[in-house]
Amino acid sequence: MKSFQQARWEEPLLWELSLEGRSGCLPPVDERVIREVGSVEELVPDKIRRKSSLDLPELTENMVVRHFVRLSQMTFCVDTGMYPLGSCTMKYTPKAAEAAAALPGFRDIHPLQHEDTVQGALRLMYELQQILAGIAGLPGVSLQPPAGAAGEFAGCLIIRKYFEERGEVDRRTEMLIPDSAHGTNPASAAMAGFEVVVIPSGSDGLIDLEALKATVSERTAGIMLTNPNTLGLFEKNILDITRIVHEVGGLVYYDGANLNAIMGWARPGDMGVDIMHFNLHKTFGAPHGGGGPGSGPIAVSKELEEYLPVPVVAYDEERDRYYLDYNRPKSIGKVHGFFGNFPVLVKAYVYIRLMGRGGLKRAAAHAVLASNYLARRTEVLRGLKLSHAPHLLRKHEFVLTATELKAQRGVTAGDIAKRILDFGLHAPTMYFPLIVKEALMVEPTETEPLETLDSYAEVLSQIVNEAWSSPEQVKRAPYATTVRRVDEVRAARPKTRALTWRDLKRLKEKEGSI
Amino acid sequence: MKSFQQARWEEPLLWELSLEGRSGCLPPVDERVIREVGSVEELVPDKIRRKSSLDLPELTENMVVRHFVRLSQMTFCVDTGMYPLGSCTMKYTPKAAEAAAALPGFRDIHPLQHEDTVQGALRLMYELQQILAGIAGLPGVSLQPPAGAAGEFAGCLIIRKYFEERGEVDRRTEMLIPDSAHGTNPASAAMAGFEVVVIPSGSDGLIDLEALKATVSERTAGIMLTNPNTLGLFEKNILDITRIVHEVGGLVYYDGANLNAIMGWARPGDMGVDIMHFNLHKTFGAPHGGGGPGSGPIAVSKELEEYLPVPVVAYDEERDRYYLDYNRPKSIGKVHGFFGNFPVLVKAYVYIRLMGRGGLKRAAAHAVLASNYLARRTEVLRGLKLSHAPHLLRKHEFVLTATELKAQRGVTAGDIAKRILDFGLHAPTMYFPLIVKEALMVEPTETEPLETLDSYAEVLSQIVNEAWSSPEQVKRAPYATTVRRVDEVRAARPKTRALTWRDLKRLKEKEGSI
Amino acid sequence: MAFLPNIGKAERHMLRFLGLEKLDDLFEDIPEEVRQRCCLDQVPEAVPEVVLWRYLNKLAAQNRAEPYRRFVGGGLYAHYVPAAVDFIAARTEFVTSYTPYQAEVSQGLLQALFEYQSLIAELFDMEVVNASLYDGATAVGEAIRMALRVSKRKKVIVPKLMPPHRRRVLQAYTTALDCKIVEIGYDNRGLLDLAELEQEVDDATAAVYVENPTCLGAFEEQIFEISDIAHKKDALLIAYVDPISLAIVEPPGAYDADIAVGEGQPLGLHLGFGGALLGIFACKRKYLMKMPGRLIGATVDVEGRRAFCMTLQTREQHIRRERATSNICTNESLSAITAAAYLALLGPQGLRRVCEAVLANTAYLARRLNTLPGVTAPAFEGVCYFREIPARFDGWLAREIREMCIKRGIDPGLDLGTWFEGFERILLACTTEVHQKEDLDRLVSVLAELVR
Amino acid sequence: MAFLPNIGKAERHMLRFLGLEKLDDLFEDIPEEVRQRCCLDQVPEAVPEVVLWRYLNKLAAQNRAEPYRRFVGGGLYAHYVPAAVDFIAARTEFVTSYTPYQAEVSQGLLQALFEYQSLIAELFDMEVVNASLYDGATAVGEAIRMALRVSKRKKVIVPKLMPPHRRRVLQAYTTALDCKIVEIGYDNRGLLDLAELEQEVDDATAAVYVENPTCLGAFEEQIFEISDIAHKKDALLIAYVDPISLAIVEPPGAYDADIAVGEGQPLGLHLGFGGALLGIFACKRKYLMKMPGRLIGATVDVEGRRAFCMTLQTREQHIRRERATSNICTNESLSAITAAAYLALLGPQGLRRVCEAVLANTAYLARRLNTLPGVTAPAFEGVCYFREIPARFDGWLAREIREMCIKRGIDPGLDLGTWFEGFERILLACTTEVHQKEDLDRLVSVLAELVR
Ligand SMILES: Cc1ncc(COP(=O)(O)O)c(C=O)c1O
Ligand SMILES: Cc1ncc(COP(=O)(O)O)c(C=O)c1O
Repeated sequence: MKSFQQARWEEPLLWELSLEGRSGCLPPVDERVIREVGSVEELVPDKIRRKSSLDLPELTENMVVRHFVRLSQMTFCVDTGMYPLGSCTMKYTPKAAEAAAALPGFRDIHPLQHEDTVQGALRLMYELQQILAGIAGLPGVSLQPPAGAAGEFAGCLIIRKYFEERGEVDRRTEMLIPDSAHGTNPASAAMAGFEVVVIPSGSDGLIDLEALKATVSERTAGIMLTNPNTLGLFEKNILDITRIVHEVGGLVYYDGANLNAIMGWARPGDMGVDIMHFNLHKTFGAPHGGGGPGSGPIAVSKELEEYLPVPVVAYDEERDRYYLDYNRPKSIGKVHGFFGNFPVLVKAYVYIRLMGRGGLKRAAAHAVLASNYLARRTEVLRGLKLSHAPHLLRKHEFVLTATELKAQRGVTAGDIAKRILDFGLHAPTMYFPLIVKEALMVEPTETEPLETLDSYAEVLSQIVNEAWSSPEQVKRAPYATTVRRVDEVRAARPKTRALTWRDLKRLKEKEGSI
Repeated sequence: MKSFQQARWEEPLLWELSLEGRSGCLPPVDERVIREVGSVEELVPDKIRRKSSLDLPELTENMVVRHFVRLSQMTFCVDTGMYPLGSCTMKYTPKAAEAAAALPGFRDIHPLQHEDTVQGALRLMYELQQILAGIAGLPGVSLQPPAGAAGEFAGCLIIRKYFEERGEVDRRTEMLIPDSAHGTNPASAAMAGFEVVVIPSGSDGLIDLEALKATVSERTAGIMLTNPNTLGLFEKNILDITRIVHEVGGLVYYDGANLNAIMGWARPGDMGVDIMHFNLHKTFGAPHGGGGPGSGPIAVSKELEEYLPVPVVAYDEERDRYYLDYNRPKSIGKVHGFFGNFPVLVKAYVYIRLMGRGGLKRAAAHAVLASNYLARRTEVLRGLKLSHAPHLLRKHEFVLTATELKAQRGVTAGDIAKRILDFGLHAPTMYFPLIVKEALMVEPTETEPLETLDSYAEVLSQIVNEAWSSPEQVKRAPYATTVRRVDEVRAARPKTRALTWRDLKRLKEKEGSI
Repeated sequence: MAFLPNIGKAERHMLRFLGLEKLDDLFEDIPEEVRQRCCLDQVPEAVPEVVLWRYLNKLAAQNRAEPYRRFVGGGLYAHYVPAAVDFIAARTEFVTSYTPYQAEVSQGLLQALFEYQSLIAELFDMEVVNASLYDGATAVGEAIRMALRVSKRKKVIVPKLMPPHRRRVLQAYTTALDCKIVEIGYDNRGLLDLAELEQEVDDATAAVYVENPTCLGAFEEQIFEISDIAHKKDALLIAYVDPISLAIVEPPGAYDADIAVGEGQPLGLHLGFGGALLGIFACKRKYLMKMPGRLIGATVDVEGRRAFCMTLQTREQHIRRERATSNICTNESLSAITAAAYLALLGPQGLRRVCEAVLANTAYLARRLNTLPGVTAPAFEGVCYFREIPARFDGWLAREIREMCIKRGIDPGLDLGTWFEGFERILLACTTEVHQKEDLDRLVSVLAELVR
Repeated sequence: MAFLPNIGKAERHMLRFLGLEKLDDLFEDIPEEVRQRCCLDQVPEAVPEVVLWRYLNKLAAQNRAEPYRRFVGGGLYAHYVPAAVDFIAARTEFVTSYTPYQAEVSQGLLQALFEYQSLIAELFDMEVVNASLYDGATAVGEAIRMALRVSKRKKVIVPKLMPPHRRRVLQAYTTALDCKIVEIGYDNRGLLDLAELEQEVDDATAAVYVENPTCLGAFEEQIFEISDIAHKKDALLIAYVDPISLAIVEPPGAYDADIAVGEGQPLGLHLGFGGALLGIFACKRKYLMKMPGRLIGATVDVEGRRAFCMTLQTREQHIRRERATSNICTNESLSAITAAAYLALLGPQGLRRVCEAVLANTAYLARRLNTLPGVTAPAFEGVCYFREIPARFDGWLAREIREMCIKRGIDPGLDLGTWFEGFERILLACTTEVHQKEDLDRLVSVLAELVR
């Protein structure tokens, strides 16, 4: 086992580094202009001029840079180690994608500048629309949603609009969502005004067809599902599922978060899906940015195309010119102030072009291969087991349950996760999907080398041994991280809660420093 | 005292990560071209085609990136903490300088492409020549030397040439060098064919005028000195020194490594210096790159200008055109294949323009201020003292000696240096200059905030206390670093020496892994 | 296959381990007919990086990216991004990590986000700030949804002068809600018509939403009065503000805003063709549990060291699901860190200098434009403009002016006719500190040639 | 004062602590007259970053940086630098650290340099490699100095066809030595004249220095014979080789070179107007103690963990001073790390592919050029060219051709008349894998128009 230790700098907060008079950047003020127009005091009416002091920290460039470099070293990331966070597809981002997004010609253009002056950007977007349509097997694409959840929301609004146009909106109130679904699915459906109806999974982890049949009705607006589902299992009855929903007049929404498992091998459009979103920051190698920006383009069937958010990037063949098509009277409007997270689009575009058709397909296969390999290597560990249908192939991810360890030794999935951190590896997603107790959801992705998968398995094996022989060792983990186990309760308790430097100062005055 | 721990990844060597068939980048080969011209086998005669296998590691991009990111986190740098390496001026580099050097217009131009197509680059170099001339107080500048030592060598060749032109080269064989000088000075002089004559320092750490007078003669080619010297003391008799050397017909070379102490306050040219080099990577904020690239431009008096290396960047006012002047028949030739480390020139240029005249002067003052502040705060620590003339002001650096600690407790300067590492700070330069026993040479630079200087002093104070009370604690340091104290003897011993992966493999086979 | 380490030997090993023969065997659970139909013809074959790079550069070169001859604002602004900010935003540890679910290995990210929340709290003078929403427009949508939730009322008041790109997002965010959005007109200064507002605000009013500066660039000088009008009826005041401007004008906290939102892009983010923005969301502490988005809190670890973690997650979708305060999951963390780096770098002095430069440039541009024959700038008078100046052209449509300028290599600003009926003659020009006097003079002289 | 944290309060505090009043007091040890004379008029006043950035972009835009219409080589080559290499080379930990004097906190840097040494050892098939010299030219200088030292002889043999920019460095490096440099001519293939060589190599010969490929781009096919000739007289063989080419041609170790040097720039370094190059220096183990430059060795720490450190420093100037093997101190570490990253990224397959592409492009360009009326390409026949092709123009001077091409936006290569007398009609064109067939065709068609 390799000895790992994360960096620890005990870095103060910005204000604790501040000293009056410092500044890291003083933009120029043109005296010639000031002379002509007057000073701030003359220009801004007293009434609205800021009275309170502006307590921002005062630092020089060197101090700011050092501060953030130190913070960065205390942040685990894909570029430092395996990050098998289930459902998140933490794959490697090509550095060419980063470089491309930083080209001034992409980075420094304004979304409202004249269309003639952004033809290259529009072309890239247009090409990406075409490519995504091809991968989805659905013809209409909007790149606008800035994340998966935003794609879901846009999708739900489209479903709503579709029924509105049919005069059925007041009747089609129910959105069916499997119990294994990601939380954004019900949340998005609710935001779009639907009532969430939960579809239970069968013991095999798949949607229970009978339950589904019993639930669909003329109130059904649609179903939201991801496939493979969050257990990593492919809904083999997908054609039945989509047929059942379609038969009652509902639409099928596909949560593309798990597309990495099947891209190039199966297209949602071919499964009967009417509308879907992509997570470019998962499937298409755009980085996750510590939580974002992401990008959640949607693809829809021909029938739903007219409802897409405005603008859509279009191409005028005659004039060989790309343009933003706002002239879409049935559009649901907008789900982002502009055209979505363009730099993420650039990154995904680069990723796709570098991988190519064959590469994407191979990537999906390798994601599935890695997942099954690691599943088989770890399900055998004493006290862990695969959550559902252990005989089935997994797709890109799998879920272990640690119920036995919990019952026998009091070691929870959370404890195991924390202990994993001690080995320079990131933990799996914990406690999701909600239908699995003591869940550890592992998604290795195709970019992890076999050797790392092996060491992950070995680490897990060691931890399980520890859990049986000296459970406290696991329960007190982690040890080798920047800080040791963090007190989340204290963070949430009203009395000790501190969400800003101001809060923290107040608390410090009250009860001494933290 | 802040708790610090450096990252530790136990990162394998590249070969230990390799697996057959992997590649991180496969450039294209145009089949159309191959079809026309034939394959490698057809193009390269068998006789010279490589026969031995090429045992480079096989990795993917993600693996390579992760490897080097991990290595980077195990590397202390200015952007992570105070780095008061005496004589090295480890100041902060403006990020704008890095960004400027990465502009494709600077980064991707070829030194031999047509002059008409590099006017911007030539202009920048020309401006920098002018600026450096101004700072030196010497009119002729060559930007060519790729480091300080290369500047020294070029300078010595110029001195040689100067005497050659006067027919004195066979007689002027001696280069006078103070005993406190940096090792590059004698080495460069020797490379240029001079015999090194050491000038002893007086008890006040300054050049002993009497000794100097006794040494100069008609054999004296010149003197090489830095001022302030490596003890951080200004040679207050500098005008006498230069006069004495000039009187016997010798030239004065100024090692600009310590220019950060006086820039804007005094110019070498005004001290009687005939020729000097700059260390752009020290004084002018260019980064040190883990050991280089640096840049060591030289400046010379009017008299020596014709000997400068070729080409010099010149400006044709009439045609408003910059050009490379190779037409300099008395030039010493070249000390670099092209024009020196251009990207470093760009960085230094940016630094100088951002700081401006006033900023440079203030920077020097603050470097001196920080040095004296820290000197005064640490010389009082029991067992440490200032090396020479404790009553004198220091300039940008100062040298402590730990002889007492060594004598009393066996704790050496090296031990203290190692222990400093445990606090997230870099050690001073150790055992230099050679004239100070148990030397710790501290150069805080102007870019360290007062708060950091204070904590440096506190850390040193704690260490000194430890040294007295529990010397082993210090002698076994460091503890919080990626690895603990490294066995340098083993590295050097022929039997255990491993300078390459091949060596290491051989050793491993012999005696088990390291 | 630069990103697939398990080709060849490793692939074979793993397949063998699983008792499989080929990669296809991994997909047997997909219905045959679905697999057969799958075709990737619309995806091009792989391109080597060197070739793709050239193509990307070609595309990039087809965009006009320099800000010096562009005077376009409309909610996003070309401020100078210091190199140190780009440097920090590019640290791969921030770029390639995800939501800090494991606090112990993500302290750096968490601290940076905590600092972001803290910096915005200072700048806005508000009690709590979340760790980012997608952008300013969706922040408005969330704010109004939250106000409706909090107040349990159904009417929302917004200015008629609200840019359509933001207004349409708001529309989408409220599509499914049983609420009424009432638009309030503007007075002859382009500010909110107070009389109309007084009339509309009633006991059913959930919130009054106001923009400051207005989308025409004017500071809303009546902001204190508006706040009073709203609060008199217990309606919430939602203020959409420009973060940069808060170095010189009163922050939302000063006029007792209940929720304050804004677009954080000006704080060190590149325009990015309108992407990777930063939805700022702040509110009063009393609404904490109702607010959307992620929150980072300070705490300690088991050894008593200061530490940070995500907190109050019970508001969020992964726990509360359909009853969550929002569906947001992936947010704009990297943008938040970038903004934190920008604010830390500039500090109060630097930020104030940006404001000074912007104010001065704006005033200067207005003056110069106003000297042109048939041009009135600002088109609405008597208020203080920040960055943007509406200029009315008597003899021309703004669209025509813009087209003619584009031909001369200059983008003079937005044609407000595309935003508001009746504004067809108004051009909205925009300037920041990146423009030097000469740039403004050039714009004016190009326009002078056109209108003379 | 973005980089000076101790202004204001801190400055006052420190001055007070030192009992001083003002900054000037810190410089009282400088003679009054020197201080008085100091004037910084030639240094401009500070410029804000936003303004300077604009100026820098203007300067950068005045340089033609795209490689597609440039066919210039001469020792540095525009290979494609993968983005991952740039990324690694920009890690600030590598950029802002210095020589790893404290091994314990510099393990990453040390390991990277050790890997560089190891990679070059494999590529060159040589026993020891130092951690970099300034560039290929100074590496030649050092190699020849070392050979003179090792052999205690005084004659050095070099090819007449050696680019002046390298030749002049060699000249400078040997200026002060009592040695004789003899130039050997070339045969009708442009390769070393073996007969002449045989004649010149004698018992006084310290070293035979040979370039492979030659500076005209041809592989030195007689390299084994040359090695024999040198070794027969116990002269050292010094080979200057192109690192990229070693994926397909015999490495210096194969022909028993005693010292092998080269320019490492093609290994992932940008051209940088010829800066931040990489002097590769390798030799036989028996010469270890005589070699210049820094060396990194593997070892263990007190706990037995693998560790790295600088070693055999007694050869270096900071210890051995005037008797050091070289004066080099600051070297090109970052370039070495960059090259290591490049080699690790491409691996044997990738590197071979680069070679294939280069070889093919070179051969293709030669063929096409040769079809032009009055053009002979290669100007010397019968050997294999790599990247560079000398093309002779019957009716034109190379200088004229180049000037005409420049006017058409293309830089066709070097005018060899500036290098060698009698080569005035020879243009040295250069291509790498960044050129696509269309680029080569364009060059040829531009030339075709000129010479027709
Ligand atoms: C299965 C699933 N669906 C939806 C989402 C939501 O995507 P985003 O975070 O981009 O909004 C996620 C992301 O975590 C997910 O894992
Ligand atoms: C005083 C002094 N002189 C000369 C040099 C040599 O400079 P460089 O390392 O750039 O060759 C140094 C650098 O370490 C130095 O400190």
